[in-house]
Amino acid sequence: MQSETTPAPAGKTLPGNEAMLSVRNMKKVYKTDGGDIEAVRNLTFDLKAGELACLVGPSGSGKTTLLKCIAGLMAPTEGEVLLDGVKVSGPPKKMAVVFQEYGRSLFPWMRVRENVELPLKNQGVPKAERDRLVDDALEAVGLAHVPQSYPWQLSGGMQQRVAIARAVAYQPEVLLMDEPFAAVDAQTRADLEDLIRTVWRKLGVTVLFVTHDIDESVYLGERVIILSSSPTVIQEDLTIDLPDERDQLNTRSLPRFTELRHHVYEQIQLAKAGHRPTAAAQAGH
Amino acid sequence: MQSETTPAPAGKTLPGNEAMLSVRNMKKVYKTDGGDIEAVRNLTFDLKAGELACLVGPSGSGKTTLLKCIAGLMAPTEGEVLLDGVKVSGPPKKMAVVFQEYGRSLFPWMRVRENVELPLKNQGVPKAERDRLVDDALEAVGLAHVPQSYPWQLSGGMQQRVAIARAVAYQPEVLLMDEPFAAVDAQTRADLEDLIRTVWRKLGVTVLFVTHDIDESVYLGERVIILSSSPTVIQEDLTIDLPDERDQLNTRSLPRFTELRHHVYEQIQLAKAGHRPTAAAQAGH
Amino acid sequence: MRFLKTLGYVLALPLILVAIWWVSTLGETNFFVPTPALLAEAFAETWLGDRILSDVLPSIGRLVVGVSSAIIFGIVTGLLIGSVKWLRDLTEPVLEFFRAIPPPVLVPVLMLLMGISDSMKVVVIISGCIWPVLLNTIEGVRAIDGVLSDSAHTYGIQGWARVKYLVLPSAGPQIMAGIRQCLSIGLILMVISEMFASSSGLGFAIVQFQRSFAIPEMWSGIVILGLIGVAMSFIFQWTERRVLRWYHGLREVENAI
Amino acid sequence: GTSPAAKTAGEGGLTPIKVGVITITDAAAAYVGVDQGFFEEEGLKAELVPAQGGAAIVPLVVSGGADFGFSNVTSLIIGRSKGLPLQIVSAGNATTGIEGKDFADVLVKDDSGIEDAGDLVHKKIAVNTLNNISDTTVRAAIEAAGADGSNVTFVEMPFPDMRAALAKGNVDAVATVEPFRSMILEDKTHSAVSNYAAPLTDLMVTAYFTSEQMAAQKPEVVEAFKRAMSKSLKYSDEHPDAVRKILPEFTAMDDDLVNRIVLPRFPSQVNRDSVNEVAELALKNGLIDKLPDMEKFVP
Amino acid sequence: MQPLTPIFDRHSDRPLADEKSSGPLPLPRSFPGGEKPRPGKMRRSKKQLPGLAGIIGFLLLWELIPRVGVVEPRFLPPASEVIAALITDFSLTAFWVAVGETMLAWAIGLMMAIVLAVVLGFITGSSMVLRKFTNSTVEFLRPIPSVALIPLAVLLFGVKIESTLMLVVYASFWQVFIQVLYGVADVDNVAMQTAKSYGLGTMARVRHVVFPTALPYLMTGIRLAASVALILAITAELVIGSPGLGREIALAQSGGAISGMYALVLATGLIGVVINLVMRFIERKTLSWHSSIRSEAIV
Ligand SMILES: Nc1ncnc2c1ncn2[C@@H]1O[C@H](COP(=O)(O)OP(=O)(O)OP(=O)(O)O)[C@@H](O)[C@H]1O
Ligand SMILES: Nc1ncnc2c1ncn2[C@@H]1O[C@H](COP(=O)(O)OP(=O)(O)OP(=O)(O)O)[C@@H](O)[C@H]1O
Ligand SMILES: O=C([O-])O
Ligand SMILES: [Mg+2]
Ligand SMILES: [Mg+2]
Repeated sequence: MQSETTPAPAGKTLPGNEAMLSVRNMKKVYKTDGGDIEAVRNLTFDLKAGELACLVGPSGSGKTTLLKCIAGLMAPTEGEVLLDGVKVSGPPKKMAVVFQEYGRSLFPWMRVRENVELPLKNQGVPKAERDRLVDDALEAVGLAHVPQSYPWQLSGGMQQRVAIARAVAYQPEVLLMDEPFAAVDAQTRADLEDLIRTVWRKLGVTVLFVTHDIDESVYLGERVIILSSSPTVIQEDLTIDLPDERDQLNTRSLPRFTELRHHVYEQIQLAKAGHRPTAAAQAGH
Repeated sequence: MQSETTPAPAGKTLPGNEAMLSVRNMKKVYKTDGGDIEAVRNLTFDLKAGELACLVGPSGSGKTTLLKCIAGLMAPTEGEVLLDGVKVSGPPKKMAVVFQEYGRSLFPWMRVRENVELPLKNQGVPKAERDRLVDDALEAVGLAHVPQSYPWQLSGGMQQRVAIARAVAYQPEVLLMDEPFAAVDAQTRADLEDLIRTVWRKLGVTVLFVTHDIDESVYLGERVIILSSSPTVIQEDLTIDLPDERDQLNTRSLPRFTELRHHVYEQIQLAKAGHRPTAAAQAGH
Repeated sequence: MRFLKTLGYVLALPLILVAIWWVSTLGETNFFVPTPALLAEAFAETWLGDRILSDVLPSIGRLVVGVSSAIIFGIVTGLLIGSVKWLRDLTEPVLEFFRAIPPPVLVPVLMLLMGISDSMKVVVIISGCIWPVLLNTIEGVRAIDGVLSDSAHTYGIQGWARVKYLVLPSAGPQIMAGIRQCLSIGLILMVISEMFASSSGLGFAIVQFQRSFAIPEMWSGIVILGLIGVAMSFIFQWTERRVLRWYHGLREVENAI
Repeated sequence: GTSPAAKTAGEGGLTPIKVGVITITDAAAAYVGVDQGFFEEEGLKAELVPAQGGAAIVPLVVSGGADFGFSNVTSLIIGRSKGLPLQIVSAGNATTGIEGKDFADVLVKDDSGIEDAGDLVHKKIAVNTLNNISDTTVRAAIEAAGADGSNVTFVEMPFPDMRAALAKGNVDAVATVEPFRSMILEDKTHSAVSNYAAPLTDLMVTAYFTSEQMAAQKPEVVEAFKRAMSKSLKYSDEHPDAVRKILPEFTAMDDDLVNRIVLPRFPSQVNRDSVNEVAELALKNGLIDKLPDMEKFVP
Repeated sequence: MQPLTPIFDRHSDRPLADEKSSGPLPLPRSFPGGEKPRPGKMRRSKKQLPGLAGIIGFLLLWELIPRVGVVEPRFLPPASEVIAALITDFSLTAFWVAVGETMLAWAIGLMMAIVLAVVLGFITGSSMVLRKFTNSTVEFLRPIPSVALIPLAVLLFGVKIESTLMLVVYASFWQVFIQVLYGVADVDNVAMQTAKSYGLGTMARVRHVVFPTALPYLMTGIRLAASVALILAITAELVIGSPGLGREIALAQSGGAISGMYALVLATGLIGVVINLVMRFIERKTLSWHSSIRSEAIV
């Protein structure tokens, strides 16, 4: 069903049951009174269990759309999303999402602590453990001092960190994050990047991380999936062959880091300029 | 009225009537049921007409608070804000603000075009000129193709660009922007940075620009005001002595650019670590 | 097809309820609870004649005037009271006082002040059905998002422009909830207003039937009330879908699962 | 439903009964009867349940929520003709029959130029219930005066509101009863006609009633009630002071008013002729389609 | 004989000890525990000042209307006279008994209506299909006046509090129900999606997301229902004749006690004002997070 000018764009796929998360020929069309909007044309890629992948792409390229489909909050128009081989048809268990609209994703009627605690409480996690998890998460995002504030009494960056703390405390198996550090300062951002990598390594969680910061995508991910502009296909699925141990100073000064970030930057510029990949132009570089 | 451990921290001030915007000993305390929160302790600085200053500081340091006080949306607890020598006691004329919570600052019942057009219409700008201004602004932020969408049909980054377009089309004399590029991709961000500089130079508008991106603050500003962590004072008021003509490739590769960004980075790290400036440590470096 | 589906939704539950009613009145007969057949017969006899002109139409006329005045007056006052804090503090106790006065004791006072006239009846209708609009408007105005309000403020959108572009649309959903309540309360008060000093009208007829033990006729009058209620509400919901198009779009996208 | 009266005899072997009454002068005899112990003499323990008119009392009696009720005769005739199983068991009250000295009057302002029933043509008259005893008798009175009874406008208005309506000129005349009659007469008003006394003879205005079911199931209780009421009515008729004494207990009249009002008569027997006459008037005015079966209605 | 509580017998006043000085209707304290320092109290009482001014203005207007002769004082007595009558009422046990009866019917009826409406409203509101399915029936039933249901109520329950309750519940149910429907529809998508993605089940979502969102609508609904319930409680007493303030009003009217009647109406309005104060207090506690409350706290 592909038009001839846009060949099947695909990210890396895995054989059989190795994939934790599979996105297969996903297409999403929004129906509006002004006509249909084809946000995502065709996406196919797999994530194996415990992988940390970053998703980059121009503004409006369908990253949020993709995340919502994976989270089972929206049904794709065509194609499917499989989690552990099972088709996603509603929010799966043990998945945490940090939404781009962090402000609206916090419950204004709950205090910071209650916001972070709610999913755990809902899961029936015993009080003592819950307290520990919540305290640790708030500590980790640097908000141990405001547990009794309401979200709307916090600055933008603080609100965003509450949303991150909630996801981290939940100890999910799959973690979807939509530009989770957009509102925090550079130093906090660096700290949070390291937090995510620590959590990822400790819990073995599968992470899909949307970011606009190219350095961040390269620093964080084992893989960077670059989306074309809308209607979206995969521009490139890039493996980040940096050492597993990363730290802000050394990793970022590696020549390979600079190479990779240049490559990503170029691809995004291409994507923005409307360039679309050919069927052949797949896989690593 | 200063405590002895925190000497009067002050940014650059100007004599007499040279200042367009003066912030004088501004203090802001939020009253909550859990006690008072001293967000801003003491801020003093001037902006001269047509200046472009960037404001950086740790998350929660009171940048948004400061902007709201300048915009006349909140009264400072102590001290005052003067605009053209007149004390600000309500939103001044010809001031545009891009809010950090961009999603909530757009009118969901108006289409994109109507959102951008509204302030102009309200000002009584004639239809023809209004159309031109709106078209230009939407074109400039790359949203010429969605004038008939509602804001909630747009992606996060697109919404943010609508808010920017609204501010630009308004042709204000003073422009306050609170992390206006947080939700857009790297390439778009670069384009928007250049847009702001172009608008600034063309209209001679006075700009105060909050950002977390250190490179951005150095690239954009003639001055970078660095805030300490809360309760906030000015950590440093830094003049950016880069050439006036800037472009993304050349300016960013100047050695002086790298020096400056390093300096800002260090200062923010100090600020985050809780270090506070001494009275002496003022002015350029 | 879509029309049939809508029709199904509209008729299904009423038909089920009528069936239940029919079955449960099969055996015994209670004077005060007629059978569906008896009611249908009474309905046809009573209303499918010149009563439509003499009783129903004048009542509907007063109803329309009363309800529209209440809506307009409620929104305007609500906007004022909702936006001006001191005005709210000043007026709230007095309004609450009036809200608690039952129409049957208010009517004689109004009769004193206004005499026996159609306008008195209209005032009775207004006096009862303005409250949901007023309260909902006040609360809707108070609930405006802070960031949105700040945006309007900084762009110098004030006064009437603020009302038109910010306050009304933002409070729209809540105002609509109030209007919806207002319609049915207006209908109830139309009946009550005709219980005093009148000699015609739908409410008058219902009360007369009740007093003269014409029970099937009385219920048939109530059925008319219900049908008017349904008709008004459908017109209202149709309008609402258009006025609040953005709102329904905003709330309903992405509810695919 | 079955009334508890037959089965459960209260303390002292008394059968409890409930009587739905309206708290107006007309129902005074029942209160006097309870006060004087006439019901206990007949083995009944009567509880008077105050209610606000026929809309509440008739369903109350029909459903067995009360054993007996008090209502105006016209309403009972209408109910009966619509198929309600109502039976009159006792008189309630009746007109004094004396023009200008009855408990009901059509009052007009002194300066209205209305002097008698004939002058009421083309006028607007307030009655407390339309299509009932007041408007039919007023119309009959107008016709008796040789004028066109169909040429008046009646509007419905609660008794308490009539005084103000007349004073303000909202209506030309008010068909009122005691104690409102006495209050309105304090203003510059006079009677155009005593509508209960004039057009009909010896009008029985109200009656006590029960349901056919009750009458069939517990004839002995009904008989006892009839006897007790008969005694109460007779006593009340003969002892107006006892009536005046009891009125403040169930109405809000003050002593002065109580002493000024004109009391109705309390006939101890049901006046079947009057019932007939009222029924015919109702038929003539289109309130009912056919006359009730008097044998069953007033056995 | 059951105590025939007429309009609390003015002749045998039994003043309640210190009723006036202790304040019969204590205003709610706006802060819990009352241990907040004086400034808080000062601010609170200062906040009530404009409201007091509004009331005084209204009373002045009321005083003037009869005094300058817009209406005659005997039909609408000046405020001072009515207040005097009300103060007399305050010292009567029967008044408080009547208030108690009315408030009991009000409280039980309102509670039942709220619980029913909240449960049914949340169920109906959360399902598009259910909402469409019930729409026409709901719209048909809503405009049916409670007063038209009186015969049915009396038939089912007699002249008892249950009848009043049925009318109260029927009328106030819809106020809450419709508000809940709109409130449920107001849920923010992102908040809802957050709850879904964190595995909150239907009940948990209702409790943690839908309910708080609908709460402001619900509060408005409850405030509307509270006064409708009061109105219906009093109207039902007025029309059916069951005990309470409404019956006292009817009695006062029929006894021509105009000031007494208005005193009771004034009492009714005051109850409404007190109910609102309580509602506002609850609102400040439960909606402190809502922009309607917090925006005022900041300014
Ligand atoms: N509710 C909606 N109705 C209609 N169109 C929509 C809706 N949501 C998103 N879109 C469109 O789908 C496209 C992709 O949007 P999406 O939010 O997924 O982008 P994104 O990659 O997350 O962008 P950003 O980086 O700016 O957040 C955009 O063109 C947007 O206009
Ligand atoms: N409405 C409020 N009530 C109470 N405290 C508040 C309120 N708004 C802000 N604060 C507090 O004031 C401080 C400064 O907040 P502000 O939003 O100005 O920070 P910011 O510099 O804009 O941070 P960010 O970069 O994260 O947006 C924070 O500690 C915050 O918790
Ligand atoms: O339902 C009412 O009768 O108000
Ligand atoms: Mg997005
Ligand atoms: Mg901020």
